[in-house]
Amino acid sequence: MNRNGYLRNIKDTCFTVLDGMAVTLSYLVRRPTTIQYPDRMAVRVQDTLPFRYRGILEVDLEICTGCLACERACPIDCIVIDAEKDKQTREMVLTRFDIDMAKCMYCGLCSEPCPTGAIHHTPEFEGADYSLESLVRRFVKEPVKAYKLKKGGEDDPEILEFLDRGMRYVEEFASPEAAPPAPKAAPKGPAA
Amino acid sequence: MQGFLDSLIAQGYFPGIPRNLVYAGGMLVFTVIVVVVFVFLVAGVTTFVERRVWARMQSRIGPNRVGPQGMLQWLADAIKLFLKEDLVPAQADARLFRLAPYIVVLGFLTAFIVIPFGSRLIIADLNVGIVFITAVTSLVVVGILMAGWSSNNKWSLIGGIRAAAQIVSYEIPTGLSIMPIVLLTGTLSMQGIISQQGWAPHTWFVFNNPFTFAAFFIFFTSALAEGNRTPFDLPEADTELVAGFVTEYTGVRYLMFFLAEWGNLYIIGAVVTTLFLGGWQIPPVTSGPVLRAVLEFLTFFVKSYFWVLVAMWIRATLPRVRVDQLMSVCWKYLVPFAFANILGTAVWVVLWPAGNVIVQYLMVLAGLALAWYFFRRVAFHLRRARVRERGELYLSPLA
Amino acid sequence: MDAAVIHECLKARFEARVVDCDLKAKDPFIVIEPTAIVDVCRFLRDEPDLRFDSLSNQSGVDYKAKGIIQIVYHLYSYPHRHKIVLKVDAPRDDPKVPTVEGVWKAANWLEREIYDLLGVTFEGHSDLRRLLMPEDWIGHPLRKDFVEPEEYHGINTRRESPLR
Amino acid sequence: MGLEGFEVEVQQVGKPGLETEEMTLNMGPQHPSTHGVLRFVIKADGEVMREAIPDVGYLHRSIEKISEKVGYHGFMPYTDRVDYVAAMFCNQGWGMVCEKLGGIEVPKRGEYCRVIAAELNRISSHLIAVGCMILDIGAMTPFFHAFREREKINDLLEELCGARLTYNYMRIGGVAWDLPPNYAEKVLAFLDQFEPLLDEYNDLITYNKIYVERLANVAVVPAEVAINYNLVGPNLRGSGVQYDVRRDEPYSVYPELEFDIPVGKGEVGTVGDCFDRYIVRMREMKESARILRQCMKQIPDGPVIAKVPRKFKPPAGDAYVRVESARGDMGWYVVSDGSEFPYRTKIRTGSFSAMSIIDWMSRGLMIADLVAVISSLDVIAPEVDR
Repeated sequence: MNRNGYLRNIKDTCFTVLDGMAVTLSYLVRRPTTIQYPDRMAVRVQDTLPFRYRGILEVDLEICTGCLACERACPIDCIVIDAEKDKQTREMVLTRFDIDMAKCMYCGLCSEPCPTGAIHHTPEFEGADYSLESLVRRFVKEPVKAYKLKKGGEDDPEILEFLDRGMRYVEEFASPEAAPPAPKAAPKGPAA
Repeated sequence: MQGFLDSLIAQGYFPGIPRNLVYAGGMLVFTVIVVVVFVFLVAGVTTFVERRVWARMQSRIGPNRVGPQGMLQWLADAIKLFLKEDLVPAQADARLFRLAPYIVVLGFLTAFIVIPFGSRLIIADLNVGIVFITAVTSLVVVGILMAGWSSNNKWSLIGGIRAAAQIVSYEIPTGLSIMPIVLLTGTLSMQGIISQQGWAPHTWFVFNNPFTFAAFFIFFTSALAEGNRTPFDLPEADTELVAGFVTEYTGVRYLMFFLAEWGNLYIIGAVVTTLFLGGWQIPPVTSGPVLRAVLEFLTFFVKSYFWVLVAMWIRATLPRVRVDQLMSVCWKYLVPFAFANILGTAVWVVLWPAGNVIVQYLMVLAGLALAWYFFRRVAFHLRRARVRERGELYLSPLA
Repeated sequence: MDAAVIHECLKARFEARVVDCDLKAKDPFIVIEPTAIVDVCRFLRDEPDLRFDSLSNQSGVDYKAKGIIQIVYHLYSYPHRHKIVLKVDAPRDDPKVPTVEGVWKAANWLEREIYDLLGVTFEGHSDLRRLLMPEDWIGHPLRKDFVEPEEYHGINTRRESPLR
Repeated sequence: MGLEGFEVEVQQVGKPGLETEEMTLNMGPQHPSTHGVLRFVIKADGEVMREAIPDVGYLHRSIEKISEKVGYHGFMPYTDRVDYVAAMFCNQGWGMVCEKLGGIEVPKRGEYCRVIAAELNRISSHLIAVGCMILDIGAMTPFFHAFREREKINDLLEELCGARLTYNYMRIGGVAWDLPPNYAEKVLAFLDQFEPLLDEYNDLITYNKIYVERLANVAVVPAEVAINYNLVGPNLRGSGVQYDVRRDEPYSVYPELEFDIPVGKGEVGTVGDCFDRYIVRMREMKESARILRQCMKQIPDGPVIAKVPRKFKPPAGDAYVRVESARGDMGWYVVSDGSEFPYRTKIRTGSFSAMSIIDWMSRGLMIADLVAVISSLDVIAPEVDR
């Protein structure tokens, strides 16, 4: 190493170290970024999350049509739905709607094909529990009638509330409706 | 200390007890007070302060839950470590493994014997004071090497060997940087060194002449290396050696290593203050002995704790050097300059035995200029990040 | 240089050892005889007009119905910015293909992975060990007839689903 | 251009008569600076390594095998897990390879959404890369500063696609969600705040003498070796090869965007050393910011996803696409047999080749350098193991 290199090393060390320390010192008068989760917050984190946030799954059985689209879409089969036709009234009855939240990977593929937005992600994310069994969410307590989309629109205000929220959720997903006509080479698979 | 005991004996407090025994007993009591109340408190609080200072520099908040503002966090940590299981690895050399932390703690506690907290607050003003400190702090390396070897873990071993090489090497620039001060004062006693400086900055030895100014930086740098602090924290380099020589330690023994590390930090600050920054010297504001002692103690404490903060600040900023660079910094840069400082100071003492006041004022100005440049940079960084416009200015140290 | 020209080059040089090609596929490929693959690769790498200096990808596909395991080489040339795909068919019951590690170092790990997951032996490979699976694993998971063992060192590989 | 002449000489241990022993060190699987879970078997002579053999597979989740079972749509969330630090690129790679197989054209706005998401993700991934690299070298503060900025990007991506890490944003034929309202302003506000910070990082650490000394001339990879080992992305560019899939094998809307490709110039040492790989990442963040600004200006209106049947059955055949991920050229090879499940998927990732070169690079370096090498290559273990 020549003499200049030797002296330059000393000079560089002094100045770069000083400059680095100036940056760190300047942080003493800046506001810390971190927040005091969970107890010392002005607003709950859940309330600040965006609408699209994919938290723990929730099912509004009031508007579930029992179409099984979510069960089919789930890549890890963590949704199990049992729906059977009532022989007398000829209506679909849901006897079971279970979601294994331990297995769920929060991908959102189930809520995408849902026609009414019955299955949707909530902003709730604090799901820790002591056993795997308790992470299974069983929505059907006793068999319920599946919802049927009415031709002239929903009139029951109680269900309308759910449906409004559900449809807003569904509309959030991009749809190819306005898309240009599908290109010629598109595969001809049977659409579900 | 001795005078105080003499007066007690004169008042007849210790009838029939030999004078030397009274001295020894008094010394012991005082030492215990110093150690328990002061050292543990300082080392403990330092861990808390370090975490908070670090946190703010990293735009975090830091510990703020235990006690007001989290001030008792260090106590909670210590209690937790006391309650933890004291593990000795099966393959370890158990005796050495158990002994090592005591030697480390011994090394740093002994150093407190000669730390001058005030004009009369010193356990023993040894006439070889400063050499005594360099000698006993070297005990730490024995303990670290022991810990590294006895853990029977390769990471620990590498850490221990690194520590040995590092501390032994950096003893040399440290020792050499003390020499200019010894040349100026002609004494090794800590109180002797302080008494030759005044309360005004231009009388401090750091501003005495350009050589002591340089010696100050060399001393601080190599003292950091001796204390295994960033950027020289190779022995416990957590991203390379997991935790170096403390990898296998748990509980109380782990605590002891870190007690020593943070205690050492304070010793570095105290020695720097003694040698270069006028020690406990205060302006003649009062003649009351008690008030004076308190002021002296506070002055000394603030000065020395400032350097503890600087060490934290450095640790928050700098990356770690590599082991070969560590050696080349020591032998190629620090040692030659330390020698040059001795020669320069020797010439200086011959030319101006009583010191050159003009140069002293100039050196103070140089120091101020450095600080001014530095704060300009701080302001620049704040401006560039548009801290004020973004409303991110936050001056309170509280969380 | 497009795939047809590259095919011409290879055909002229290696004649019958270039078995087949499909230049109209999405990624035009040339099928090479297994024994010729190293020569072909070295030729492709060193020929100044071709200069395929990088092995972008190498993978194996198990065609169980056809009884072959196909090794697919995706080559790319940084100087000429062109690409070609080579394919080599090896019999499924005893797949052996010469290694191209000597041509591109990148093949070292790619071939180890194929050996690990598909059980293709690369002859002349310097360090043919399992890469991803444990060294004592039995079977090659990406083969179509691979059945996951019930347990591994006493660890059950199944998890009882609480939904069933 | 084989590798003749690039062999690294490692000195023999010990002198005759003085018995020394080579030390075998096991670095990992639990070690603070093995990014993810991986293990190195280090043969060392004191501080100097003679070789460091990577042992991977601890994070093997058989993602390629899973793809053969879950179908084309269902595999998209799994691609998030290939490289969880930069999941957008895996999403994009899978989307692109399926579109190539099925001959689907993505609407323009969809492509822009993809680029916006991907470039945001590139910045956040590079922030982790440089932050962890600095942390491994021993400075802690820049790491937190990098993560602070990354959190802001996570917030932006969360608003875009509802997740912070495993985005599952893209679909075959486009993206799942259009940009939320006022997204452009938010992104631009972030960029305005972020770009000066890059200079601050430079002042804080990049040109710090200790940091430079730790990285300059360490683990030099010449361009020939880099290409032969198939190093890609910032690692390849660090070796001075000006190559970027986005420009040289254009895909998506990158031809419409203007950006530079930073390469290592050896400004403090040799071309291809650790510092070059680091500085390339720092500069790429600036370029990504530039791309984002253009995207926000140019993004057209229209749909963001093409019509793709729910049971997607591409015609039989195979396709290979390359995506410039944060860790470089990521290759997706998919074989279709005409059914609704992929017949075979192969993901060739940037970290895979980066990991395979570590053995070559590490010879003769010090143990402390290995840490710098791993982090300068930005190796993400799950991407190696898949």
